[in-house]
Amino acid sequence: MKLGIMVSEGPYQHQASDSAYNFTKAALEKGHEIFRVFFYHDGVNNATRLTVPPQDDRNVVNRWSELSKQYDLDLVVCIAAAQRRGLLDENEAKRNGKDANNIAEGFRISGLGQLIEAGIQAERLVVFGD
Amino acid sequence: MKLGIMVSEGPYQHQASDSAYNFTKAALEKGHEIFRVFFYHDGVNNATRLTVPPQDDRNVVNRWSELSKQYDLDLVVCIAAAQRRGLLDENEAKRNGKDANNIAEGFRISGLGQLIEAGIQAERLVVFGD
Amino acid sequence: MTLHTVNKSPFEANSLETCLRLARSGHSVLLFEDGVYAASKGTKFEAMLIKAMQNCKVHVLLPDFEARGMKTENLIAGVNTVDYAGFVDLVTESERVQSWL
Amino acid sequence: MTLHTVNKSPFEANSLETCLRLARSGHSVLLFEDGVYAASKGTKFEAMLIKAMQNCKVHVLLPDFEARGMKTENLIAGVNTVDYAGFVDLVTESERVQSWL
Amino acid sequence: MEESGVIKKFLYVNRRAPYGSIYALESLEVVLIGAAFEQDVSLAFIDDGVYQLKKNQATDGIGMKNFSPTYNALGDYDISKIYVDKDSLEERGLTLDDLMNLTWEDENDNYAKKPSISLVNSEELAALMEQQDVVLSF
Amino acid sequence: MEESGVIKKFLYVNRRAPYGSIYALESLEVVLIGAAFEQDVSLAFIDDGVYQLKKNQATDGIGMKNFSPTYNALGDYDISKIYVDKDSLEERGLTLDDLMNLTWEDENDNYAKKPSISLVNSEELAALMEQQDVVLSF
Repeated sequence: MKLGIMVSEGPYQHQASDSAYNFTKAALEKGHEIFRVFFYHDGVNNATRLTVPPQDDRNVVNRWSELSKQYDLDLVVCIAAAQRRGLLDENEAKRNGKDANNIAEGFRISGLGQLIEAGIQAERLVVFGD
Repeated sequence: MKLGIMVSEGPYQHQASDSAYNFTKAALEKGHEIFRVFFYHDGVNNATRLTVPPQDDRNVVNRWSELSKQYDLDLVVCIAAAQRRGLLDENEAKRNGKDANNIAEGFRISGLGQLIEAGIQAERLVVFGD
Repeated sequence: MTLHTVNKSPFEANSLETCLRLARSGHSVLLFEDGVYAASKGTKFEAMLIKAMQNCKVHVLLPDFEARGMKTENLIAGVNTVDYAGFVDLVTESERVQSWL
Repeated sequence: MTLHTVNKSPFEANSLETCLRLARSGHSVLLFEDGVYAASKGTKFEAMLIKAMQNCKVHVLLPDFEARGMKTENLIAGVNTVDYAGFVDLVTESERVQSWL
Repeated sequence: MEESGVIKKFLYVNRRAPYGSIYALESLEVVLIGAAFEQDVSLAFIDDGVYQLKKNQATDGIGMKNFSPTYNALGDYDISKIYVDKDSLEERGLTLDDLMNLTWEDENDNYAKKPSISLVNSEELAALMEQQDVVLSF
Repeated sequence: MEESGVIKKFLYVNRRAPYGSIYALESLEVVLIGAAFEQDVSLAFIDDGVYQLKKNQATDGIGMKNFSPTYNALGDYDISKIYVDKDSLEERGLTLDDLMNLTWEDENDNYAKKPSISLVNSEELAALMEQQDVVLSF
């Protein structure tokens, strides 16, 4: 079945991103298709490549990047939410006159329409948040 | 009177940072001393210079930077919380092999001891969070 | 059939209460994250959950329950346990998922 | 004297309830952010707040109350209003501040 | 406008107060963007979510943008199905008169202005939810 | 160890369950760092905070680090005043036996192991809070 996922909280502060990851991985391993994972609200903070979690803890960001690579997963970060919170890719940094960007591999920045499209295209949409 | 402030949530998602800012500004305008503002948990996200909030909204990060400049305010970001969440200064980026940093003007990264010190040195400590 | 997911402790937030008010007979409720506490025996919400189970099927995400120091013997009788794969099955078997954040 | 601050709606979270259970006679309670809803007339928590006011002084941060569409006429009688400067005064006049997050 | 060929029933569920957190505002942003997709959209306001529709919001004192006027624009986006949970409203000591007067223009009735908000009881709300294809929670 | 000359009474108030959010873990990190400052430290566990001390936490299934063993180390940091709200514990159907057996060694009593956890009622907890100089809430 074709599933869509929305993640509304950032890494570490709340379990939402962990739950979404564990759910997504289980769905993929069962052979389901994940149409898209959409990161909204503080969820956009899952997409920063600048995290340095403690050695003995999970790396939330890398886990998403690796899952994306393994399954060709579409990880979309909401542009409006990302701008508010300081999550930029190279283009966005340039466009907004910022001297750095921080997006991690496997994530792309796009509009809210991508969430609606996920709602339309996926057979089920699951929201993970606080 | 000498006050200490702790901010536990990031910009925009919760009102905590707004409340802390309005409180801190009011205290300074009344002539009180702010010993330190300590950013912990997701509060570290207040210190990113990469935010691009909508034109018609407040700029949470810049407001803190400007208040810091105006009143020589000590804005301290917890290093452990910052590493988990991807908030780095130039030194931290180098030390951790990261190719970018994102800290805003007026903030500095330091240890949790700075929070305890604020508790000891300040006559009142006020926590703003979710 | 709707799958309702609840991730908040019933002690901390009103999500479970509203969920149970608006869930219809035959629906499923999955308790996960801090929501799993509602599935444990002896809490002040036990009666509320048992009453809800007359109409709804209640599931608990066992990994979250165990993380919080509880075992299947601490579960209210009749609560079904699932792992993440079982969570996925609940989603695909339902017509829609409603998250009570 | 302790200043207790509550920033959560009493409908959503249990912070106010626990705060009032543990606040002592003569303490102050400041409602701000979503906590201000507890200060408005006619809610199901009105009686709880009125009872608390027999022992504690209750304040509301007016800017937060007004942001949420309410005016002083919507306040439960006896609730004091403060602005941010008044919030600062409450802090400096108290011996300690306890935030009920 | 985007063409997709599919029309699904979308329900946006709002259960948080405004300003204390950003969910109300960012939910509204999704609704407005989503309107271009011409889906069958409903909004539900439950628990503290009903406070989002409160009249007379005035945010000057907190330095945040008052986004409540945007709810008035929903009618222009053909979003006319706004359901408010009656129980939640009553627990809060509020009535329909305390909420903004949201309307839409019925093009099949000479563009008459009609109220967008319907008060619903638990049973009606539960029935409404069960008709949805997609439920987005904020 | 840092020298400051001042000894203040610090109370750490924990009201959240572990794992669902990071507050429990990051609160513990402050307590451990703070121990070096030789202040007069107490910990209070109220509401869902009592769940932080639950025995038998096993996090393999959720892929998160089980940090509950760290509470056992508190005694080694001379943190021996751990107050658990009795009402909160009872509402959750728990007793002292469900919590980890946290101890400290009393150097004035031949290093005898003594329990760190005290069950307190509302009145005792309120009195304790009123003795504090600094209250940190998580």
